[in-house]
Amino acid sequence: MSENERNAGYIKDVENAKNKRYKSLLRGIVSALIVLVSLYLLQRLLVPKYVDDVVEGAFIAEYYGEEKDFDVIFIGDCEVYENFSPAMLWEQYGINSYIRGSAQQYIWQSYYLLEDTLRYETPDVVVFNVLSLQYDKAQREAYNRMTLEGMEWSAAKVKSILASMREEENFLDYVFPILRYHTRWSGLSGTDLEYMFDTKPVSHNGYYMRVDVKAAQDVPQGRILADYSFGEKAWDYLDRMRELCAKEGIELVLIKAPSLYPYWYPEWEEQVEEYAFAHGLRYINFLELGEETGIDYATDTYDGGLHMNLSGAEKLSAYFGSMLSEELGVPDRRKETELSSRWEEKLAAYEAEKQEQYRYYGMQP
Amino acid sequence: MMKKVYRKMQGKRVAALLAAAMVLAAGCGQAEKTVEGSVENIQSADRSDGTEGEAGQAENGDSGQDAAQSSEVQQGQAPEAASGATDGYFFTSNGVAIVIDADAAPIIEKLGEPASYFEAASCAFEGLDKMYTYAGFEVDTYPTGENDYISTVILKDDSVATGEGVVIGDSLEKVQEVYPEGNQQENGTIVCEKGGMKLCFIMENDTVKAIEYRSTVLE
Amino acid sequence: MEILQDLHPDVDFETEEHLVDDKILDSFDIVSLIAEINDNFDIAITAKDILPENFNSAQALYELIRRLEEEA
Amino acid sequence: MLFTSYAFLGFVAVLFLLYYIVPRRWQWGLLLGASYLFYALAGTEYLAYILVTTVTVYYTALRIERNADRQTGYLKEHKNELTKEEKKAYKDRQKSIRLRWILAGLLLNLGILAVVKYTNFAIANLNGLLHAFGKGESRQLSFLDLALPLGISFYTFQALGYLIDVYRGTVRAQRNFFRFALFVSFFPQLVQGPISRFGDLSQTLYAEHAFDKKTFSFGLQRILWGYFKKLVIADRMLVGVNALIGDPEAYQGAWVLVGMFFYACELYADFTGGIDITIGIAQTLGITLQENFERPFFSRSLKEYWRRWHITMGTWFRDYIFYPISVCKFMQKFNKACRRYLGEAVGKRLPVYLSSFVVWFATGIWHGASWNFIVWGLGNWAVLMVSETLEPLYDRFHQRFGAGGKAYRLFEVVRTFLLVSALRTFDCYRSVPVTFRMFGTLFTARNWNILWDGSLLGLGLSLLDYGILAVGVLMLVSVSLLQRHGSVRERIFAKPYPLRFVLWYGLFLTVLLMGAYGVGYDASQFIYNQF
Repeated sequence: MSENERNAGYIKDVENAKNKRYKSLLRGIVSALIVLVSLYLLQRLLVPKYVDDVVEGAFIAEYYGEEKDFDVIFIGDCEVYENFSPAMLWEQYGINSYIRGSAQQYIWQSYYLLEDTLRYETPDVVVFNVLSLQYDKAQREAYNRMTLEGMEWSAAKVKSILASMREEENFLDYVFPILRYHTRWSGLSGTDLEYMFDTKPVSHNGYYMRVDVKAAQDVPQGRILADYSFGEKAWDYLDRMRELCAKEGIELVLIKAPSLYPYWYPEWEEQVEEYAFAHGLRYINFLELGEETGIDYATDTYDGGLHMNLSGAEKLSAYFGSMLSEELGVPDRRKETELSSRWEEKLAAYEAEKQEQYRYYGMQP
Repeated sequence: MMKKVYRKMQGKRVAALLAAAMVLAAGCGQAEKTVEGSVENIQSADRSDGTEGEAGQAENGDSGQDAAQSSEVQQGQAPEAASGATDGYFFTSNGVAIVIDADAAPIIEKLGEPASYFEAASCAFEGLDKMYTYAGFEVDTYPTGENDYISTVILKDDSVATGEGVVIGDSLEKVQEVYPEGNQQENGTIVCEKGGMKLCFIMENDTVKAIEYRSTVLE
Repeated sequence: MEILQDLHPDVDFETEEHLVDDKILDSFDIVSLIAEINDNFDIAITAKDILPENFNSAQALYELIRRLEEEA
Repeated sequence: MLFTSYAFLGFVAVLFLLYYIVPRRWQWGLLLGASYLFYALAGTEYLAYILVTTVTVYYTALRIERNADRQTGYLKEHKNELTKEEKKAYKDRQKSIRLRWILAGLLLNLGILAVVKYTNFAIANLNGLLHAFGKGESRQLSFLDLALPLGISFYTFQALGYLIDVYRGTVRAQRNFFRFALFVSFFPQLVQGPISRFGDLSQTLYAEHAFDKKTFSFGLQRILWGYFKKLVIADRMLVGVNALIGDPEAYQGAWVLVGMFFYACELYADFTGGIDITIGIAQTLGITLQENFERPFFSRSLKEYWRRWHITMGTWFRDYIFYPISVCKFMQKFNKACRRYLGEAVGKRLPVYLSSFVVWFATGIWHGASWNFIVWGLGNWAVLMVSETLEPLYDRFHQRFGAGGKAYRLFEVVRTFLLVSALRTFDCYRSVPVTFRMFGTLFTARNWNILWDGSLLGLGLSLLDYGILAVGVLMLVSVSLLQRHGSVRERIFAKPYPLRFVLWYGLFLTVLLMGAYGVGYDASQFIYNQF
């Protein structure tokens, strides 16, 4: 073998080795891509879509698609998202409002939702419903999920997750929801495919509409508790909420919605009144304002006194709206053309769902 | 010389990195630890609930076989609703035993027409918690699958007594005498845990103010 | 050798070299074997001598016995 | 940290990364740190226990070896001056010193094990006795509240095995204390074994390991397979097992058979899966651990089964308990006496039976401090002895009927499986009377229809779950069948890359999607799975 041939062979070997390395690198990259893309698709497929069954899980996320310049923001549990109608507030008073409510939203979650909201806008008024003061720790993982998953990633979300997690939960399950929902493959339906990437609106500025009626009767008294004082954590977050609002120049309004159940104890009422008085906050207990609002528990609730139906929510909104504009000076913005045209569309959707529900429940509007 | 020092430095840096990473990994471990803690609790509960000698002695995850059982304990919390028998306390009204976590339908049927009935939808979920009020007591249920199970029995006045004869208005001493295993908690409530349920006496000024039988499945 | 043959009449101990590794001799066999050898040769095979390499073949076993006889 | 927690995966991932970044001579030090961190995370209060064992065994082994070395040196030096008798006397003297050391080491460490593991068992039995003799409630002793340190049975046995090996002179003592500490605490095997021998493990444990792609990926593959067994099969089956043993009154007759089968599969998948994870982790670190299983359910007899199930425990008991007892002087004498008075046939067997009784009693109580485990161990012993005694009969039977064909072998395998599973029910029901009663119901309940009338779906497992389990078990069986002809991973490795990728990624997705883990599988959450 001549020197040249040997060199050629050597070069060939080097090239082969190079080729091999190149090939295996390429192989690695392609494999990794396949893994990542397929895992992402799987995750999108497996997470619950909250579009037709349990729509409450979709509320929190809907906010991010909005033009965010609201004057009034509601935060809290079902006692806000079923009891106030932003559409009504707009129609009657020109108040541009949004409800950041979710099922059994705990007070620390409300607080972090407020922090989250302030990343985008600073409203004039924040309305918080005080029922959740009774909870000092998360009661159920499912509720945590519905509130937290919809949030966009931010420090507020991370803090909210850490404050909410129950013993059996894991932070990683929030980062990669596929770990939490991996068993859902056996229960997938067409909607999971249909709404894999987009979603459809399920609320009206955070309001959950129900038009059916179930009169309240036999609502039980609360059972006797050993201890009626609210927990430390709850108070702490109320303090933080108050301080944050004060810092940002936001008027914080505390309310108790007129739901008859869960029972609102006089001992609780006392504590909230004291707190509101001590810090000069406005506190409105709608349970005591039956006459002023005109709530009729025979016609204005859809589940026997727990939540308002459309009729109840509109009555409450009419009353609360006048208070907002007259006493708190929330502006009437109906003259803003761009905003008006946005609301034009929203009102149309609101009306359409109303009709649809009347038809569904076989009722006369 | 320089080189050696540099290497040493590098060594230190690696060590720091190592420590940091380990702490990181350890941090993730936190949540886990509490889970293990709860396993222990369940086991000790097991031991105290009166099972004889051998059964209560199960050790955790030590020998190979037990690796299986440690996870078993963890998941072994499924509701024992299936069978009617219970080791726990229960309330009896007119000869009907109202057992916590038992299938509600037959019991409610035997109890007859309630004085009042209320159902509470929970936010966002299907299924209803139901409350039946009778003379002197209330029975609450929770849904699982197709059926409802008893979650709570609340004694409302002194016309009814616990199976062991305590009524509302009795003194702290009497409760402690009848239920020596009862644990008094910070807020004064005396809790007797037995057979996967809790019997609670809510106290005020050392007198019984309310009595509740509670399921622990939902906690 | 006779002892071995007694234990497993079907095995050719002359040539077999993996008695233990191939699981022809199990622990019971080994124990009875030791009892017999200790008895016949008046030596003491102890637990520490029970290693596969000592029992894998008749030859190895023979060497073990010789070594122990020397030591005694 | 459970193997199935995210924290553990994170821990291992960080360790892998660091392991191949740090200078190689640090690798074993890193492992030691990781092992102690792992142990501390289980509970810092346990650290004292493992440290005491490590220190005492380390020191005792050194003393013993120094003595042995001195003896050799002395004899060599004075080779020509000493008479044979003097030599022997000197040897015996030294030997008794060593014996005292090892006894101290053994007693101390077994004592710790006994106290933490068996005190409450002893108290319970004592109370039972007191009660039986009518001393009443007043004299009842209260239980000690001792926490059982993680893996204490495993690391104690591993350390004592080393001590005995040093005493016998089969291994040299480890002089570096920290290296020895790693041998005792090596974290993957801390929880459930295998019980390694120093002679085996030390060969790879302290070595410097360069990253090798193939070894590493083989390790990962084994870990994945382990998780498949554990999460997809064992933990899913556990739901059914719990339902069955949770309410023995409700599940009698044919249910007992169902439970037997479920528990056998669950235990196999869980335990071998866990060992796969352990060995896999060690392999990714370049460390070779002893295999602990050799397709045990293919065994044709109980004896063979015990050679192939939990091998490292079996050999430990054999080498450190069975052999020493069997060949000790007393036994030899006993052997002779038996043969003289009872005749060759019986006399030869009796001593062996006696020493294996001790071994099986120990095996039983090692598994757990309760009577059901002891009965289980002795049950195994009884079956083994009976079949040993009847072996000549079997042989004749086999010869007469030419049994040796495939069908007969299959019959033997099935028989062994049933026997093992039946014995296992003692540790499943955890109570001896309940187990016997349940077996009784096999003949009285007559509820065979539950096998096909849909009752099986009432155990908390859906039809889909049964489907997954069936496919999973089938996979286990086929992989075991393939393993008879060599490594399955090697075989897959020989296939083209895309195929390999699909295979392993498919297995990963199976674990990810069908594994019984996370909040969705938490039993208390089952009720509310309403999404």
